Amino acid sequence: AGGPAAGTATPPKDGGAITFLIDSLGDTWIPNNSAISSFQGHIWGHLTDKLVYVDDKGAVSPWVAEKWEQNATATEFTLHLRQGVTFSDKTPLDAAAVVANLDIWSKGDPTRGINPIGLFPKTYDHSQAVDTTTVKVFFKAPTLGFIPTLGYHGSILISPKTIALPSAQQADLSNDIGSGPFVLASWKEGDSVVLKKRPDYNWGPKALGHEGPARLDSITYKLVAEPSVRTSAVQSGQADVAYNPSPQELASFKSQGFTTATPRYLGFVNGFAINTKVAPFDDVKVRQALQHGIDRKEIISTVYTEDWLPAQSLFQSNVPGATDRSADFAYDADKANRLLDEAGWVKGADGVRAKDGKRLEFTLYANPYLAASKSVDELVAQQLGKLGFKTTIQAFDVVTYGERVKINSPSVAAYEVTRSFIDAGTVAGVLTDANKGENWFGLGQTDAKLVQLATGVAAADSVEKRAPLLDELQGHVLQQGYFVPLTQIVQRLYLQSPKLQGVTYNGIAYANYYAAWLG
Amino acid sequence: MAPQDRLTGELLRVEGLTVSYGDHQVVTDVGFSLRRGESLALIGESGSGKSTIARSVLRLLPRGVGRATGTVEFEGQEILSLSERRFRPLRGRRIGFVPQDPGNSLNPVRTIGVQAQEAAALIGEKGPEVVLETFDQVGLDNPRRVYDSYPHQLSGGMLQRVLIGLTVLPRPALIVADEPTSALDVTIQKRILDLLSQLRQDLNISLLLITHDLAIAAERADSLVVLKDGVVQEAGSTASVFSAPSSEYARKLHADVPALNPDRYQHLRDSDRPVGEPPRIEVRGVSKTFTVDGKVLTAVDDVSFSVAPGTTHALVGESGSGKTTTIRLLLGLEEPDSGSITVAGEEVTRRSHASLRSVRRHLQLVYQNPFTSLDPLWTVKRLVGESLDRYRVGDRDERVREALDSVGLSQDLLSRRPTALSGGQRQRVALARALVLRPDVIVLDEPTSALDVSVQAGIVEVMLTLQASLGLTYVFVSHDLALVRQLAHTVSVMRQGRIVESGPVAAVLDNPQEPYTRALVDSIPAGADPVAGGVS
Amino acid sequence: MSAAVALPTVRSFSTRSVPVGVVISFAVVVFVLAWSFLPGFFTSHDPAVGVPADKFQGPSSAHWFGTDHLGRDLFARVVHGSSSSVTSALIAVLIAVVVGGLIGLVAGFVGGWADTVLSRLVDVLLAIPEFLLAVIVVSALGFETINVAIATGVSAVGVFARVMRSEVLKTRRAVFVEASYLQGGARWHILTRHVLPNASRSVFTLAVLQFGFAILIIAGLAFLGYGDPPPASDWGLLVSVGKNYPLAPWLVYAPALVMIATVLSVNRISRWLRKTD
Amino acid sequence: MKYALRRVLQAVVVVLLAYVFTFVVISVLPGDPVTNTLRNPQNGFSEEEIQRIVAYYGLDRPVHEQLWQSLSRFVVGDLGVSLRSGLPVSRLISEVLSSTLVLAASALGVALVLAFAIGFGTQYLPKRYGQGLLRAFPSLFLSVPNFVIGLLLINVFAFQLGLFRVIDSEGGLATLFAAIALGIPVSARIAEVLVANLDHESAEEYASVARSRGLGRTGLLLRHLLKPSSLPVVTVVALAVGELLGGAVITEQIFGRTGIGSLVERSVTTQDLPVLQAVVTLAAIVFVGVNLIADLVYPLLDPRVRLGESRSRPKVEVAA
Ligand SMILES: Nc1ncnc2c1ncn2[C@@H]1O[C@H](COP(=O)(O)OP(=O)(O)OP(=O)(O)O)[C@@H](O)[C@H]1O
Ligand SMILES: Nc1ncnc2c1ncn2[C@@H]1O[C@H](COP(=O)(O)OP(=O)(O)OP(=O)(O)O)[C@@H](O)[C@H]1O
Ligand SMILES: [Mg+2]
Ligand SMILES: [Mg+2]
Ligand code: NI
Repeated sequence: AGGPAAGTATPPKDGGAITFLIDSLGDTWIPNNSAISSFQGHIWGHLTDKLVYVDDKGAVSPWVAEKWEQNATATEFTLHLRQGVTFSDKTPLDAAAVVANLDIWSKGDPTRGINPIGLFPKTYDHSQAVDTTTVKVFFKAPTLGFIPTLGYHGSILISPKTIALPSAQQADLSNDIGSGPFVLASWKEGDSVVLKKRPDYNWGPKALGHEGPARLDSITYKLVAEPSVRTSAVQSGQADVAYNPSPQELASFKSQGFTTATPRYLGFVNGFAINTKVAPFDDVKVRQALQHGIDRKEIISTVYTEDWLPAQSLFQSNVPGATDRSADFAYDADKANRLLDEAGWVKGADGVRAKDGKRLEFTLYANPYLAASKSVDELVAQQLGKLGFKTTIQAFDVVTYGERVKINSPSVAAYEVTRSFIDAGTVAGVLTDANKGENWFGLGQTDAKLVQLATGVAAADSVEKRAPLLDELQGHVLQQGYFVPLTQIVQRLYLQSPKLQGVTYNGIAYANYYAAWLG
Repeated sequence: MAPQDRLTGELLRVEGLTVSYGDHQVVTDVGFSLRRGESLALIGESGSGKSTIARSVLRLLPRGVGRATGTVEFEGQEILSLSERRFRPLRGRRIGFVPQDPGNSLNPVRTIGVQAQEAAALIGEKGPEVVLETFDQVGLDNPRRVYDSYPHQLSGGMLQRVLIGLTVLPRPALIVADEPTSALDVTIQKRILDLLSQLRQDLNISLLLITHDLAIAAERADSLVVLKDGVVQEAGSTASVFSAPSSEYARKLHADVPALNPDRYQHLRDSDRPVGEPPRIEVRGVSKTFTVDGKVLTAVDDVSFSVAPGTTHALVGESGSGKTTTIRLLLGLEEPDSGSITVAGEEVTRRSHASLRSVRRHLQLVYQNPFTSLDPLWTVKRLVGESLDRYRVGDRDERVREALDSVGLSQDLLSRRPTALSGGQRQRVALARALVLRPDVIVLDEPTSALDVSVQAGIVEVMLTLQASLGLTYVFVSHDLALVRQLAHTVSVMRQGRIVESGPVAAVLDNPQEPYTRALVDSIPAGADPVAGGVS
Repeated sequence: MSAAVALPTVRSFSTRSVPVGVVISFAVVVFVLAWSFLPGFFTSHDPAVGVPADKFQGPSSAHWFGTDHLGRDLFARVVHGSSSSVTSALIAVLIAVVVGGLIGLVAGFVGGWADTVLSRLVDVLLAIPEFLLAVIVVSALGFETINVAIATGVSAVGVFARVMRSEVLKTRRAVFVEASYLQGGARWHILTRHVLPNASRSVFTLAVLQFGFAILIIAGLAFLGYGDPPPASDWGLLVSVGKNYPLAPWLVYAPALVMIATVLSVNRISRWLRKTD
Repeated sequence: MKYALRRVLQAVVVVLLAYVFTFVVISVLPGDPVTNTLRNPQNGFSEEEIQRIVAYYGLDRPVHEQLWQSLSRFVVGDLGVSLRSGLPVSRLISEVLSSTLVLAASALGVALVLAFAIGFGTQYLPKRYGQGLLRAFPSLFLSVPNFVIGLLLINVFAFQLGLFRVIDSEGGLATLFAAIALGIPVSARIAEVLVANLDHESAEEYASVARSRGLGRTGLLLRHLLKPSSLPVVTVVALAVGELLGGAVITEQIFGRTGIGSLVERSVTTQDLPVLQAVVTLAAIVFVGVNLIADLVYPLLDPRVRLGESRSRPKVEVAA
């Protein structure tokens, strides 16, 4: 089940240590460069605080920033910080520290090899400390997404002292000072990170329903690359949490009494962004046939479990502003066949459709960032095969994938999207190539309606004004077959000992053990 | 054991001994007996089962493979059926063993002393004194040095002395000696055999001597057992077996031993040959040095000789005396440092391979070891025909068949590979290969030393017949003087790279001038001299 | 008297009986080869298409090796995967034999300057642990089964070059080679007719052995995730995917057993070849 | 001594060449962890930003310049900075090296114990029954993929029997079982050579002669056969070092250990060139060093062999 883990059988109590088995400890610990890592986010989440908290429904609530205001055009924001927050080296987390963080997030420092935070709004201009607890932030254009972005996994508050260090020293986790409920006890590159609780911590987000220091004494993140070894270790009581077990085995673990968690992040669903410039997808009917030819229920029952939800739109259904558009792409094999017939693709002797001597085929590039991607693609290939749509699967490691599989490249007809965001406004920057947009569908600015909707979403200065535009945008993208949703994505899976309780999951599906306890 | 046995009676009695390796029976129903203080020789060609019998007596057959049945009685006690635990005390203490190849018979990575202590321990001795004393007794000059050495630091003769010393040290009643000298140089052979005889007499030890050499057996044993294919052909006192061999096999064996029949091939050797022609081969003042590990070694030192057409010139000398190097120079396989060599009037030194080709047609070599000189993957037909192809000589098949005929090989062998041939057959193939180009000169480097006497006799006969019919000139390398006497016309005796004496065979061997030559001649086993003559 | 050198005994040339183990090994290899040439003959299931509802069924008479996470018949996948497994092992061996053999041949036969240069290259190849070398090479080429095979081949080049070189040197010094030279044989003749065939014998035995090891190394690389994308079903890939489902252990053990049986058989045959040489 | 010097020089050349070789091989593919991280679609960096960062790491310069720079740094002992983690490579390696060395040494220990047990067994057990089985072990060991052994061991001993905890991956028993997984194939190689040598040595004439001096089976084995049979094991062990380091990649992954192997694993998937180069070179140094030592020490063990002789240690045919 998504959200807070089930079972509060025993009352909360203090003390205890847990072990979290993880498949990787990411690459570098330079905070800016690593905050994006799906693995290191677990550790940052306990070592550091953020300005705001975003829960798994996308609701934004205060954390280090007690409250905030924005001007009418959403270009100026004022953050009011909580008093008395300190980094673990006892230096204060004040307005100056926040300004230092905002600056490094937005610009990085190329001369030291420190990257900016990729998703930090590019419209950022500057910020200033008004007094010790007030920060003013200025943008060049309306930036509705700013506040939610502060709860994103990249936006971790780090001591200005750390920020000033050369990158080689920042890469040493023991130099990276945060203000979180846990501090580093020890770490060994590529092996483990041990955290211990910070006794004077007292500024956790209200939304977590716990105050004061963490309940657990320590958390050990231990790298175990083999998935089966991770799950077996939890099963035999040698560890408390196994990250990323294989989804198909969750049901069986659950029936053995283990807790499983499959929180969804906020973002796009797992699906294909179709390049409309590439044959056969230059024909809207073929794109629609693809949408209707995929049996999402079978994917869920075969590759996943019932904890997964079929996609309802191109956004996960917990994203504020997402609407239910499932009718636009519902599974209907007959309809898919009909569409392909209409488009002139005729089944040949080998069961593959062809038109003008060209076979109806394309290649799927399994997304290496999603473990189940290969299995899903295999199943999709099977399903499409029945329609006479030949699908080849290509799988690359992360490096090669990054090299060869680029969105909107002519060789990639369907790009498999796995992307989280905190604010639905992100969508405006990916659909067309306006304002250096990512141009997912290869349309450039040829689809006037799309351009108009995207610009509207980007320029909106309030969530209320934006909502109807977003709804229309989702409808348009799906009806045109630009995006083929598969399932709502669960990128982070947890298998957990039943003794561990009170775990919370934020909007980007990271498990947080600040409020957790061992029963 | 009955007390009188101790002094006079039978020490060892073998009856109905049958041995097989796996399901391959190699010794069948062998019986003989050996009395206290006497010596008995087991003779027979390679593979006839001699070592197998020796090992059965010592119960040293390879574990799990070899199986012996029958009776072996030692000092009145049946030992084949004895448990290993009960038999072990007899080994070394009562029955000693002198192996064939001293080079392989001591643990190469432990010192002689450590191994000698094992023998001393059999009689309860701990310190090195007994061992040193024994080493002295077997004629080792510097016992202490020997004691501290590793086997590879000693020569074969010294090692064999060590082994004999270790065997006699616990004063056994019986020594089994398996070809104790065949891996040694001729001059050393005689000394080792003398040592054994001496010790045997001094210590009243019986000897079961194993040899393939009839001459040695005749000289050293009281009685003989002749074996063939694991079956006893003939047995009896040495004198009777020699004077009146009753089996066909023993008669043939006797006839084939060069030392016992020096004039066997005289008629072939001394057949007509041209006189007054210039020498076919002339070697003048040739020297060759090698540099090994920075040390300069003179392998051939100012060697000169010449060979008349149609004759055989023998090069003799102990191992390392430079025989092989000399003929390699002759063939142009090595470049001499100085001197010159002509073959049929053509200079062979300081010439390239290409320009030597024409000389080579008339100059062929037969190697010592037929097991390494034939490409194991080639058939006989290809092997013999190779040079015909290289020199593009026509009617290949015809000439190959002819060559095989002339060495007495059947045409059936044409499609066989060397691995499917016996040693004798292989050497004949090598000879055929040398003959197929119809050369004038054939150089033979100990062509029979790897072969049994009877096989050797066959090859020698072929060689001489060919020489008589084709007028071939041979250069023949050997360390076996008896063989040289049988087939060579002239001889050069080499020692440490120099020729110490040369001339016609009869002159040199019957009347040696140099002490070294005399030592070589003396070491030819005389056989059971008084009766030997009567047999040939 | 002759200095009776210890001689190899002339073996009677009767047809030596082939040990039972070798017969079984040949049978296994023949079976695997049959699988790879005629997979359809051994199984009627489609290796790529399964019945999703039948996923994770244990071995039974319907599915000898059980079914996988998409309900595909594992036996069918093993059978259909053998072609690619065998082919990639063959490619690996071929590369090692051809490249390594050539290097060794040139180094050993030409000698001198060429030998020095090539020997250093071989030293480098040998100095880098084989599996590490394979990992590095495959990471440079990209993670595909064909590249895995190439990497495996490259990693064994050093061994083959060294064996070839020493065999060539040994053969070149053999008495029968000198004999051929005396028969008027030119360099090229000696190289192609005497040295190469004789030196190749141990290279061949080694190649057979290497075939088995190549299967293991390729599987090891597949285990680390460096192989073809689905629905490929090389044995190594099957194990590597199967290991993620500890609740369905047959997904690992069935293909692993096939692999073990094959490698064991190949090793046995190689050992036998070496003995009968 | 001149010989020793020449061998050492040769070894140094080989190590330097191994460094260059790795560089060339890895540089074949244009790809590096920096661009790779940047191109993660979650990041949303623009092309200019990427170019700027790539330039910071000098990844945009020609390959030969990069090689020259890294080689000249390497010669003075500077291994550079990991592109992936931003940490000095020397630190990364020194942190994990001891773990791998402990694992490899234990694996070697396990391998030796197993191999000698098999070797002795073949000399004692009756030919017909136990021996056949025992002699089949090396073949079997060599045919089982080492990850299968690893998975099996961890399943049975960690999870079924609970003998060790995977999270305590450096603990005694955990190390022992990892060592078993890694050592089994190596033990097969050693056992093969040992058994062959024991067979060969016991068929040697000197063994018969020693027995004729009244030695029993144990006396023969311990006093005579053991030493000459074990000498070639030195060669095999020296060669096995490569296998131990290579095999560590998989063993460490399965047993969740840190070490050179897992470092390679991580660096390969991200193309972390400086780390890979350092690790491969280190492996080459270890391998070449061990073999150098074996070459130089062998003459002290075997009285027949003299230093610098062309036939120094017996070459054992390495079967892959
Ligand atoms: N360990 C063994 N296993 C199988 N066959 C063997 C073994 N040892 C010897 N033989 C065979 O037994 C036969 C007799 O061998 P043996 O060594 O007794 O002969 P020999 O008369 O001593 O010969 P040589 O003069 O060559 O020493 C030969 O055919 C030989 O091949
Ligand atoms: N290629 C070589 N390099 C170095 N030394 C050599 C070489 N060939 C021969 N010698 C040495 O030259 C000397 C003479 O050797 P040669 O082979 O001519 O003796 P031989 O009389 O044929 O002995 P044998 O009876 O043992 O065959 C020996 O000391 C030998 O070690
Ligand atoms: Mg014998
Ligand atoms: Mg010689
Ligand atoms: Ni002789």
